[in-house]
Amino acid sequence: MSEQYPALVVIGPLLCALLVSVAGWLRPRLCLPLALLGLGIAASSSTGLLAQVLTHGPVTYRLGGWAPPWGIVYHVDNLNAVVAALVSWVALTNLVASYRAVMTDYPEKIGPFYTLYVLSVTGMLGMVVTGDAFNLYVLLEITSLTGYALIGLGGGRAPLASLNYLFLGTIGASFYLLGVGYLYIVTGSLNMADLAKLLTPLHGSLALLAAFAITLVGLWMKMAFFPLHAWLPNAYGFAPSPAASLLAPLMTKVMVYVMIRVMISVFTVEFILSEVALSHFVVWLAVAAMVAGGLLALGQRDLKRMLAYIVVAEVGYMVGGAWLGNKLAMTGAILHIINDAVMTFCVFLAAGCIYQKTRGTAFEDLQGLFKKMPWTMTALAAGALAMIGVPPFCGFFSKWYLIRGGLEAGHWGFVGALLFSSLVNVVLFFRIFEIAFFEPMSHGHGGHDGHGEQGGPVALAEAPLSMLLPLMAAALGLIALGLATGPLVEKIILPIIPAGLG
Amino acid sequence: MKALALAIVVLVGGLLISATVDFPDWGDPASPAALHVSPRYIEKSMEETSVPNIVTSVLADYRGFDTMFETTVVFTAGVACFLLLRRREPRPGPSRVYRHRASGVIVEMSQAPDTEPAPEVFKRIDDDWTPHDLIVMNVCRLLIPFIQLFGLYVIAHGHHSPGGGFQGGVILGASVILLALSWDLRTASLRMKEVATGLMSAIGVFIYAGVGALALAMGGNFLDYAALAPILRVDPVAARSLGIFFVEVGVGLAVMATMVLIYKNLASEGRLDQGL
Amino acid sequence: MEQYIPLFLTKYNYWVYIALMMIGLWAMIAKNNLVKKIVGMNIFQTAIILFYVSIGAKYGGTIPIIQHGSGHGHEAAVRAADYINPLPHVLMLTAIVVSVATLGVALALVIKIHRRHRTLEEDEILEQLRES
Amino acid sequence: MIWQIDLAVLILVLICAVGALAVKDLMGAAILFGAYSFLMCILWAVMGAVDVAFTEASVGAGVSTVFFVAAVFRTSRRSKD
Repeated sequence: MSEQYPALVVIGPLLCALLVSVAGWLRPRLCLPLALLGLGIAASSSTGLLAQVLTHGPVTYRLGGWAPPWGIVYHVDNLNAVVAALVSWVALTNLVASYRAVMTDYPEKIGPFYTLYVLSVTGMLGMVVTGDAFNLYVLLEITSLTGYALIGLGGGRAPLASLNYLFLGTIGASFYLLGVGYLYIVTGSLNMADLAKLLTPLHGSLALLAAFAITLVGLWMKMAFFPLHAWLPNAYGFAPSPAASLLAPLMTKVMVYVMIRVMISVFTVEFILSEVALSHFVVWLAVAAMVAGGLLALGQRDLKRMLAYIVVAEVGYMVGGAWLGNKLAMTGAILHIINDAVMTFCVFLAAGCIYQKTRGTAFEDLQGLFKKMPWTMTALAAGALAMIGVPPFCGFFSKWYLIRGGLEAGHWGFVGALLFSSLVNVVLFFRIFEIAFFEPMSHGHGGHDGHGEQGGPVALAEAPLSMLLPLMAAALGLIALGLATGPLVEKIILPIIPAGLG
Repeated sequence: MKALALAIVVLVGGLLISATVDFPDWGDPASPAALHVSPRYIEKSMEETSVPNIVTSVLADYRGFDTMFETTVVFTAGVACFLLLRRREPRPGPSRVYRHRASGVIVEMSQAPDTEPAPEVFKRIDDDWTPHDLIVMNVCRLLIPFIQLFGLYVIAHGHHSPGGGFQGGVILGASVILLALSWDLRTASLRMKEVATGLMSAIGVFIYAGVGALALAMGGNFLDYAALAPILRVDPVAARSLGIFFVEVGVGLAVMATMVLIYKNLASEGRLDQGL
Repeated sequence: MEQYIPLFLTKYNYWVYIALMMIGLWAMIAKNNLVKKIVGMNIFQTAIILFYVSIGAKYGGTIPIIQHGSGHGHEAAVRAADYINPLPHVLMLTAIVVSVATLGVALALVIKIHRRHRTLEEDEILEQLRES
Repeated sequence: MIWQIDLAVLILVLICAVGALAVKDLMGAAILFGAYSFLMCILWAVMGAVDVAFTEASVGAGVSTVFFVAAVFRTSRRSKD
């Protein structure tokens, strides 16, 4: 069975998503168990796959039994395997955490909701393990379509935000498709490994450079890299919280993974190092992303939107690290994919817990929450400390690698922006804690009279246990990941950093 | 905004056009795309899958995994439309319009009755009233069976001629949509209920993925139809040909049901009571 | 001037697809009406499909369906140069289906937006949101 | 493939694309978009991509146009640009 793991990672959740859809029409109560089953298969087989890759080296799986480049293959090395395991475990935890919110908010539509949820995860996992450039596009579209629907489900401004995301996302995916077309016309192949071989003699040609530029712009649009980030704050800010805590941690990280995969496995490091002007430009864009993301986050008056802008800044960390062009920075970027997924998941899930109780995440809704929801706020604090980069938490270690990479490259702008962004995170989160900790419960805000007795003792109103336990797991995961940094880097990340990097 | 858009468009267009200089000429038989991967498909398709239409063999076999997810994309769109639009509360406004079948007189009931009047005497018509057109309705009624027959032919004959699951499925779906357009949405819904469309779209994709999983269970790789040869009692090449046929049927079913589902939700704003 | 004429004749297909794509992209960014943006999006996607199909075109090739009788081993073998490259066609079948799926979701979102704002003009919607 | 036919259809495609975006009535835009898809389908048939042309004829010119008409019918036909 173990040689079938790469297929099971994708097929398990796909088949279960279809069963969830059938159950949604006939027996809605079976939806959640089936969805859990699907993601459970994905999580266990991706963990098995990771173990297998670590012991036996990269795995290649031929779908339909056809050899590459004619058929589609899955090529799984350490990087894919670890990202696949990350995606499936985060999605599974979020599924457990979000079931209460789904039951209360969309009781009639749990069937379609869970179908799309599981399909979205299927698409992400497929994107992570695939070794075929066109197959990646199809899976990207599945993830995007489910994302549009899950975001557009929210009330208020959510449909408009989702439609804007759809427009920009379609432009992004189409640019990626066009880039693949440019590669296809000059090489005649779609398989990533085969492309890397065929592209080497073409280095320096204009068509290749154009293909690279278009592909990157397409991916950047999907990951909300700075000048192309306009869709993200609204989309994630107005999305229903179960969808936000699935998409915000995973979607951007998976796209950063795809970018790194395209950089090192299709265009190869030699090509990227030869385009000095381009990589310089991209690192400066990343600097702009960190600074702008931080500054825009300062202007927000809503927890979810503030977190969405922090995601924009975090994307800058990873893209900048990937483009600095040395081993330390690349290690930092890959490590940050893992860490940032868990950190973002933790804070968005905490925001979801708060929303579940207060029905709002504007700053005035947060008053007195430390007394009302002590556990949730502790987890939020853990996420915040990780995002700021305080040592026992995982965020510190990836930032440490990134800063060392920046110093080695002599790029002071990048180092400065990273420190600046961490400082902004300090301000942002301490402002939240000040509101949640010190300010009294009712304040007579504008029309908010009749808010309860003035200054009375605040009753404990913690989120339900089904949300709290996954949240605690995520918060503990932050520390565990931080403590496991050493083996993670040694065993998993270093072997896949291409030797060509300085 | 317009100036920005123009700047972006000129920039991207300039980049794309300048890169065409390095491209092979249009229609060049010696271009890399014509020489690297595709010759194998053309030369071996008959031998390996016994399917003369190379597009079908590449679509459903060599790159069958893409096609499975392509079907999933369609399924996703159907579920997404349902999730976004479907709502149960009835249309506001109490009045309903009926046509007396025998005389053709139109009656508007300002107070909606609790029970519908006998359907064989009174026929309910949409609020957006269109004249009762005998020619359109009967011509469409006559045409629809033939359209459906053609759709089935396209699905089944995809091995030998252009066509296959997608095209056939869309044609079958279009026949139901034509019924909804020429008669009304309620008539079409009687023929194909909402639950049926939802289930069929899931089952269609399930047939595709299930054939793949069956191959996996039989000891081959996922979607390796040749592994089905022992169950089908044929040689591996014929098993590939049959496997392609099975998945095409699945694709056709899923696409037909999804097209109908999307149309119904769009045309009735998710109420499924009356269409265009 | 004269050296550009052969260049035009061998590449004009690519140029038209770029022109179409830019029309679509421009509409997606600059148009104010949401349905118009969706029309632009579809034009944009179709232009990319056109590009792929032109990659597959081959002078001297026929449609990629093997004539009956050939390719069965005994008779003359099938020659790749006689048939148009089928791979781009396969990819584009997928792309067409993806574009219709995106269209369906986009129109569903438009109807949902119209339900709430009673208009399809982006500036009017933004104005309503600013007032509220 | 006769390049004169190809070029003529390409120009018609461009005209339909611009027309679909320029016309003020959204129903008109939907119909022009259908015409655009159909011309595309002819273009692909000329290039020998019969399967793609078949799909575009059924999906692009057929079902897509119906979806557009349905959505426009349920929202509004008015467009300022």
